[in-house]
Amino acid sequence: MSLEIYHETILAHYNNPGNSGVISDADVISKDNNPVCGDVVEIQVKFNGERIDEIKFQGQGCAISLASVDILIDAIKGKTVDQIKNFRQEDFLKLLGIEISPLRLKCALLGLKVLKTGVYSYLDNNTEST
Amino acid sequence: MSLEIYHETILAHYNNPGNSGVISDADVISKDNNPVCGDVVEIQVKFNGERIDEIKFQGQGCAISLASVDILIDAIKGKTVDQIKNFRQEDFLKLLGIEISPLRLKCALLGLKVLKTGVYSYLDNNTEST
Amino acid sequence: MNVEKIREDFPILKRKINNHPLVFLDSASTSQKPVQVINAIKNYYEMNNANPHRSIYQLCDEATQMYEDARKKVVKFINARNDEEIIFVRNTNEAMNIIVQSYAMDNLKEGDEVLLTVMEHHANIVPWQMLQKKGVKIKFVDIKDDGTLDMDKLKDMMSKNTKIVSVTHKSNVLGSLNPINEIGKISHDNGSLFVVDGAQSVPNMQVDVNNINCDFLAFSGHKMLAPMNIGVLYGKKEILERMEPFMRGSDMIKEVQLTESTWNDLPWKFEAGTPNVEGAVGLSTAIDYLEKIGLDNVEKHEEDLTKHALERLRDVEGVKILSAKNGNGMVSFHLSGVHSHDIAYILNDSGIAIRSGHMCAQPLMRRLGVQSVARASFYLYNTKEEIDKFVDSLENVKKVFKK
Amino acid sequence: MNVEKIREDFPILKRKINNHPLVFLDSASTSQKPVQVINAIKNYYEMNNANPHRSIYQLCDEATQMYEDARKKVVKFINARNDEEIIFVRNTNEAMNIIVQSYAMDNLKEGDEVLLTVMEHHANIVPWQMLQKKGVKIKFVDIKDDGTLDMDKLKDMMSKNTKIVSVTHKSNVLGSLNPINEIGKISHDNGSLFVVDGAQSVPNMQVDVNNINCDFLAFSGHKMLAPMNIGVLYGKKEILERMEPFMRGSDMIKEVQLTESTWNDLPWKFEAGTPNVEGAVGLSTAIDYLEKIGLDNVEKHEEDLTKHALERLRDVEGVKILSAKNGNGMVSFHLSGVHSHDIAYILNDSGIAIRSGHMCAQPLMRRLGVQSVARASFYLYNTKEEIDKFVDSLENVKKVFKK
Ligand SMILES: Cc1ncc(COP(=O)(O)O)c(C=O)c1O
Ligand SMILES: Cc1ncc(COP(=O)(O)O)c(C=O)c1O
Repeated sequence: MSLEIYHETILAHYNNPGNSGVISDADVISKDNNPVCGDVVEIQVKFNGERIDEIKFQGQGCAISLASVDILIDAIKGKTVDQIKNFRQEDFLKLLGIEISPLRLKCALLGLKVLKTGVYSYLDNNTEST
Repeated sequence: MSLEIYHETILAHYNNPGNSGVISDADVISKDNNPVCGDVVEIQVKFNGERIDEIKFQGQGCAISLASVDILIDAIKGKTVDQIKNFRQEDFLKLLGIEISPLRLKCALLGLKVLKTGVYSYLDNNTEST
Repeated sequence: MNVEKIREDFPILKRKINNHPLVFLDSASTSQKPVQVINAIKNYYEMNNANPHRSIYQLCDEATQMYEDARKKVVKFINARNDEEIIFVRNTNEAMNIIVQSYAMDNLKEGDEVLLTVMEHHANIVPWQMLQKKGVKIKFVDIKDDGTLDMDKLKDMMSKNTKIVSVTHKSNVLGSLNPINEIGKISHDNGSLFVVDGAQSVPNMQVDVNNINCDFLAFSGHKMLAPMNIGVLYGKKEILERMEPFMRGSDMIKEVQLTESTWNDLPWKFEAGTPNVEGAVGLSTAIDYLEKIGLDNVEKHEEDLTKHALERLRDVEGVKILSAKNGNGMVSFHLSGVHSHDIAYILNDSGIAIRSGHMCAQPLMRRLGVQSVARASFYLYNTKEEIDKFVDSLENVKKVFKK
Repeated sequence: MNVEKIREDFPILKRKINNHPLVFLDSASTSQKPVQVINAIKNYYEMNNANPHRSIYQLCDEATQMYEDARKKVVKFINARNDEEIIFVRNTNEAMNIIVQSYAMDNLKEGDEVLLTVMEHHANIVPWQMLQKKGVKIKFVDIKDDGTLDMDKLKDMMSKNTKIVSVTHKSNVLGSLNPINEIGKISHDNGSLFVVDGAQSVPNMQVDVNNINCDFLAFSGHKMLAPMNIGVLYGKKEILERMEPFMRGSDMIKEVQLTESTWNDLPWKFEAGTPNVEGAVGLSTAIDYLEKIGLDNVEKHEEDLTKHALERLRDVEGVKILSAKNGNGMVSFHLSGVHSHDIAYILNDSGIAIRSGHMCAQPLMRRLGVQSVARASFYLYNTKEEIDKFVDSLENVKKVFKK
């Protein structure tokens, strides 16, 4: 464990999250929390068919969890549902570029968990209605 | 712990319990068991006013618990309710004349517990009816 | 398997009782602990102790990791699918209470039936009796006169009302292994849930939940070299997910509002409050120890000892063997005219520890027509010489009772 | 009280974290263990281990004796009347579940009320919520702005429907001691049952159930030098006697028939299955340790440390203290612009262990208007130098976050 996880990029995203906000006509709102610390992340997504059209988040939490979700959103904007399904934890951690200790893994991965839950529920609803 | 607890008297009472049996018109029937081993002792008593008139027991258990209750009955036959109330564990253990390890204490004292419960319930009923 | 070397790992075996070396023949009640497990506990408290899951500092990280690694160890040990299926409990009794109080209470209704066997331990009887107040019927499959489960009766007693079948894998009195795969298949074909009490089997043979295909399995660490107060409830994820928590409070929640709360994910939903990291670490070390020796070897060793004990006991006048024909790992017996407690007490004088009493199996005692039994049980650290000493010492019992 | 000498008893304090000596300021979560307790566990497994109550041989005798002696130790420690009032549990959470599930569920009915406070730990909230399905109302007494319990509101909220009042003796966030004797008197005058969560008070002050006159008291051994997974539910005998058991199974029974069972005497009625002798022995040793030092001295030492910490923290820009005016043994705080997890993580870099998060007290977090807090808590082995190091290191946090 070391303080390198607080590198410039993380702090920048934490202090000025570009993807923070809400979407008035979101297709999916997904929310979860980390029961250990109480961190909460909510992601709102608007789809354009199979593709993410717009995506925003709101959250309360530590620098790692909030910066992570902001970085995540930058990375998956405009991607298709299939691409997100195939986007693995390892891929995301590589993208973050920091070594995360086990207890902070949940912080770093909370956003991804919320995103995937949201996408799956969108798929479920879509499959049901067709 | 030693084998001295199996002295002649104990074995004699175990092999030939003089007070084993039932009383057809008993005033009190009291029964309990030792949950550790399952030993069961039932004592039946017929009173003559304040005094024990007749007393018998039935039981299933180890040599110590069955011999103890037989010896106990010899000791308290003809005694009054008050005398039994005042008859303490220590008195009885002295009477047995053996050193009992903690786990066998429950064996040795099962009969006394059943007797006292019986006497108290007799007293309760008697008090209520007067 | 080098028993002498194994014995060196168990400090308590050096103990003297009344100037005799301890001969511990009561491992089916609780096993002794190897120095590896004792040291694992010591090291945990000397190096890593913290309340897991709750904070962000290094000790907490380590304690959390050790606790969850122990869970993963159990997953592999019984071949479960994943961590979510392994709930740490205090002992088999608690596991059974979770099944009854958090599953059966909510899912069974008047007229439903639960099928048990007469050879069950109280832990697999008394919790189920709670269901009777809902009008659920508890039924007991009998044993045959050779001490094995009567499978014909079991099949006969299965009906469309049988919602749960709960059976011990191995009897703690008869030593018999029940045909658990067959019972599982019959249960599932009948649409019944299948619960296995593994308290006596998991310590000394390979138990594979995937192979058995049970819906729940319960066992206790203390009978398999681990510390007291750690045990396991395995449950299929689909079932655990549908269940309400048993205990409520901290750690098992996701969010607490004044008047409602949401539950944490599996397995933590069933683990309220500060968990037993020490116990989990101890259990993990115990599993390592058993796997290093090989559970097949442990089982084989117990078979050898049981065979030897039976051969020797057969020659003792007045001894009646009560174990089942296919019994293993223990011998339960009766000595004519002497209560089991007196046997145990007199053997103790020579340093020999055996169990006496009703074995927490009163219904089976009644079925066998006895009030209590004496039981010698064997584990990886026992030897034939110990069994000889035990059998020889029965003569002392007879001497005292002049039989 | 010689803190340096005490520190030598705690092996873990020799640990280095990132080349810094460990500064453990999270004892309110779980305490570290002295070598005396660790050795007691080791000795138990090396010398006396057996399944208590069940058999007749010497180890069993010893294990039973040690287990029941530990109970007697607890009787004296909290000044209960006798052994029957002391039930060994896993932790405070379990104790609360017994009270709720075995007492309140059976005795409260629609329209009845349970009075809690907003400062309760989840362990004293979530179990009570189960009663809501019976139409029982859960009400929460607020705190005043200085962090102390609002006694006027408490009195106002008492009504003829208030059947149970359950309050923490000491808050695990605010550090405040509630006026427990007064609350007890108000409760009993109102005919309400009075339950005390002693998880934070019993470890560091003399708690006397006879003096408090509570009906139930719950606490956890692991917060007071004892091993994990041993705790105590104290209950008045008259009440415990009227209660149904919580867990069912072996050891808690007197007699088992196929379709009915009778319960064992107190306290065993509430202890199903193989008990935690190790834990009881550890708890007994921990009590000896605390009593040798004197709980008054422990309390005084924590007062000194808390005072020192508050003085030092007041000078740190951006720090906001959230503990109560009369808080003791801990400081909870907030650092502007930095989440508590980030504080804890950065302090860990210098070997300092503090707690961060919602403290298992989400309702209180909401009341305080925060999402999480940082908490440093103190115990008999902490020093002023450690507190200085902790406060100094907050500068590192600010440096990282450029505050
Ligand atoms: C006030 C209070 N109550 C209850 C608990 C729960 O204790 P445990 O986790 O040992 O059940 C705690 C500690 O976390 C506490 O601080
Ligand atoms: C078959 C069986 N089931 C259940 C138990 C109960 O185990 P525990 O006391 O650890 O809950 C035992 C052991 O006593 C047992 O032999």
